[in-house]
Amino acid sequence: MNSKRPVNLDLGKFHFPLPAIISILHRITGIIIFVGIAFLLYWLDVSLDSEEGFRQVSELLDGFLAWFVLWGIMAGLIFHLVAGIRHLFMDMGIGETLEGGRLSSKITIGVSVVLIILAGIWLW
Amino acid sequence: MGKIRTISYDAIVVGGGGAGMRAALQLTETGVDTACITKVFPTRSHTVSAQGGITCAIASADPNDDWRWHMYDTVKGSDYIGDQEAIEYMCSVGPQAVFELEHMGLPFSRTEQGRIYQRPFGGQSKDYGKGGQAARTCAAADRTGHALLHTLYQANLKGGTTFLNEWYAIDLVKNSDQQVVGVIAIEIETGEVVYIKSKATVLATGGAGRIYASTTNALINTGDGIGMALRAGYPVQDMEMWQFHPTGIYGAGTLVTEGCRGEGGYLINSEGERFMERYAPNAKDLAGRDVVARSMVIEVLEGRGCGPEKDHVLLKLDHLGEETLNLRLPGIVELSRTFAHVDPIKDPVPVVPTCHYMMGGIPTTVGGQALTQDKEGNDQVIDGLFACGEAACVSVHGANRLGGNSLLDLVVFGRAAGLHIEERLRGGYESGDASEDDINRALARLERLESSTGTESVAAVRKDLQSCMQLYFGVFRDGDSMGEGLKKLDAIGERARNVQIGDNSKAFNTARIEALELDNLFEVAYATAYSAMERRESRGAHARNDYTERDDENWLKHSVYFPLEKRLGKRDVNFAPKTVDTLQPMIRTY
Amino acid sequence: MVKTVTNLGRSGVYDWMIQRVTAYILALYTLFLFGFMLTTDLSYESWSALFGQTWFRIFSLMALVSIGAHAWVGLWTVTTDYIKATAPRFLVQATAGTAMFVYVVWGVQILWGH
Amino acid sequence: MLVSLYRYNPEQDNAPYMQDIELDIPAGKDLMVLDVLALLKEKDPTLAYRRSCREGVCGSDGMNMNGKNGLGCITPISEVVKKDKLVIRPLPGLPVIRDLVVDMGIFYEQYERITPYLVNDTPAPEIERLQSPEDREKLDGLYECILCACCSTACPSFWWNPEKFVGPAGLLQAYRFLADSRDTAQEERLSDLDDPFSVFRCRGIMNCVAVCPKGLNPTKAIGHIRDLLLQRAT
Repeated sequence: MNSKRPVNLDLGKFHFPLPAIISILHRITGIIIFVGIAFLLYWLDVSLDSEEGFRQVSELLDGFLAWFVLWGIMAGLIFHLVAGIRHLFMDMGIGETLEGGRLSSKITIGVSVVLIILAGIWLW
Repeated sequence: MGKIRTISYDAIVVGGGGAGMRAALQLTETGVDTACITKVFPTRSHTVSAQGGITCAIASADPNDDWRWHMYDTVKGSDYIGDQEAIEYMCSVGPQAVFELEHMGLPFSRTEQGRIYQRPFGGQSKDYGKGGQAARTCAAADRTGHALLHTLYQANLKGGTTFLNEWYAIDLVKNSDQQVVGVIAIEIETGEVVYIKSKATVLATGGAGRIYASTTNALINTGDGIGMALRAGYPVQDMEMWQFHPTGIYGAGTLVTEGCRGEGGYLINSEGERFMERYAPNAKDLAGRDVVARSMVIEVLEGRGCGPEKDHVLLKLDHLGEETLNLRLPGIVELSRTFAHVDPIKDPVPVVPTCHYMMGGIPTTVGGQALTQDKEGNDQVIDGLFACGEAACVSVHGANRLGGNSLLDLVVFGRAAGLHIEERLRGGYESGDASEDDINRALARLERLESSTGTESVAAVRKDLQSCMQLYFGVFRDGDSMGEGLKKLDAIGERARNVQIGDNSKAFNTARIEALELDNLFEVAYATAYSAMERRESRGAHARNDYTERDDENWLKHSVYFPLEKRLGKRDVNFAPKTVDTLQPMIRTY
Repeated sequence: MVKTVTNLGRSGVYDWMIQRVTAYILALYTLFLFGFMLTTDLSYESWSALFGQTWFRIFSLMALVSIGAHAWVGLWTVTTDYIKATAPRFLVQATAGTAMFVYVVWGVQILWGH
Repeated sequence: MLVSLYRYNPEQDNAPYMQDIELDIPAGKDLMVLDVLALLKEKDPTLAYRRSCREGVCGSDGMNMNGKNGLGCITPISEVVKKDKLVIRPLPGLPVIRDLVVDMGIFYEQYERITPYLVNDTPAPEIERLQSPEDREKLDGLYECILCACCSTACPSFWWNPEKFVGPAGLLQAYRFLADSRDTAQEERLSDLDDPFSVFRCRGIMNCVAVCPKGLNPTKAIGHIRDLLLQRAT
């Protein structure tokens, strides 16, 4: 007799509804932002140091890599913010039905995508 | 099989449905060391499927309601072979038992006054049949059984009952003093076989609707307690009396509560006619279940059935309105959509009479004490053995049970069995020990099965058994065809003794359990067939084409089937209630 | 009742409240900054003027402390969900905690140091 | 139709595996998944699964069908089968005893933890305790739970913290008693739940709502519990 029982937790085999995907993205973006804070603080430090520093940061952001890092952090921030607002609505009892939850998930994705694209254009 | 482990309790209850858990609760609360042995987790028991309610004169819908009226209805419904002392007990103690359930937390529906909501059910009257339709069935929407079963489980958790969940009792252990001293059971998860020793063994294993091909019963309703009693040589009573519920969903067999008709639904045939007006001018769709089921079959036989096969009738509910349906019958709306592909808010539901309830069972006293007969035909108690609920035949349902009386039966007599056993144990009742031989005798069946070299498959034999019962022992019965059916059953029995499990592993071996259940199904089916053949009259649910009349001269009796001699005896019906006058048999019309 | 020592508050409600209150602060701060950057012609002058005002320094510090609390509750939840062995979980939590401390001190230095 | 079944027998297998079986479905019939399992068991009696009422009220046959939890007995194959393939796995996150049979112990323990019975220390009246239809209505959507575990085993928070997070089913029942006008133990019930795990692990992803075969909404119930906890704390 095999005493160690297996557990069916093969995550790839399960169907995850949209609200679940929102939730995991909320987590991931949260971690991205937490790491990103280091960059933001560094850039803030330099930009406030002097006019020269401010120019350095501005020029730096013209480069693709820094642009990409900043855009990534911004994207995470935007998504985390929008999904967070969805959470706050749910706390008030809005969107706690199955349909409501699905609808608000779609809205969250839609609004985030639009804002993230706009942020990318703006940063460029 | 060698020596097996022994576990001891003062009392064991076999079965974790409504009756079993009510008995266990009573015992545990009074300090008796009790274990409830249940083959499925308790809330998965068939009580969970009960829908309409629990009938009881709590005087909510009608402040003048009287338990004696309920008693009158029940005696009449039983076609006069219900024991009047037991019915008196049930109807008079009922309100207390129902209030106890409410105090435990059962979420009954409510009236504007805050009292328990009661709805009309079939066969209910006021003032001994003279005051018109009564509304006496206490309901939790149409999920009363679910609410009741969960409440009882919760109460047992509170009380601290020991549950042996997913343990399957195989057979009774009987010692040389003819005392029942426990059961042999198998822990399904591990496959370990254990002797569970007890001073009092309560069989609360429910019904056996699975002997029929079309039934409202759960897949687990295989008559395990009846099988155990029969194999131990004990008789069973009124086994020919099987209730066919008028409204099982056509094709699927799932139950549609009588509460639908109580709330104002009615049956129509292919011509759109409300045909029950012809068969029961007064009660119409709320006549006794046997009457309604027979009327439906006659409609179909006379060519007024619905659908392409003209083999069912329709239950009309849409006129009740969406709001009432969603408030009072939400479960029915759900079930109809799932199993009939019909939305009852818009369309009528296709229904057929479907095997629903076993009125017969192990004969017992009001206190659940199991009975047999001595050579002179006198009642004799079986030491250590008790029964309650559908497995028992107290008998409060006689030849036909009224809707809503089964839930009342199981709480009242589950409780009564608990009270009675506790009293006996407190009085110092001790039973003897079982010898190794006694235990081995109870193990014999399992050993035979394990070493079987047979070739029959359990599923195939079971299917043939169910078809045979459906065909020859259904709503209408006939001597010749039952004779044929009995012969077929003999052959099926031969095959049942020759099955191959196809799986000898230990852990959660459901094939083994199903093979053991098949034996019980066969025992019940055979007792049913034999008793049906021998009762030469029509009464209640037992309707014969060759003996169409009720025969009070010869058959105002319980039938008692003795398995060892294969003989049908008779037992007197109790006509001696303690506080009211005897209700004399009358012609039964609705 | 489940007892833990590494969560921020004494209870679930407390943690939950902290996360919500900080969420509002951070949302406001973020929206304000975005708004500022979109409506103002961004230059060193305007930028350092903004960060030169005391109220904005306080607002920024509040945001920074909020990040610490908000992230602690969030990261604590994530680590207790996914890291089941005590030692690595504690290590990650300690690292995150240190980072938060560094962020706050560094932030104070940035805000008042220029 | 191809049926892909999760198989595991602790006496023979070191690890679970998927067994593919080609099965002819009788034409014109939309079988339930449980019927499919019964057909398979007729051919292979070693297949283990739980079942009882076969009408969606007992909660025995919760399983994962093509990635989604549900009751086999009320799930028509037309609803779940994709590309003529039916994948049946045990409920996620619970230890597998055999094939589709999982050990529900921890699920039941969470249920027992929330004091799953009415508490009322005032002397019981002669008749029932009165309750208005409005108060009774508050129990609708709560008491109907059948303990099938579809919700809790679809919940990642329950997967990661089954010993600490009560899970959607347990919390739905916790609220069932908190909402009962006849219950007098609200304070004790709330203080038993006021820790970072029991209630607050719910992230509102509503997997539970998406799979509940009875159409219940544990997320909403959890929201109500949280509101009660907040009221109590502020």
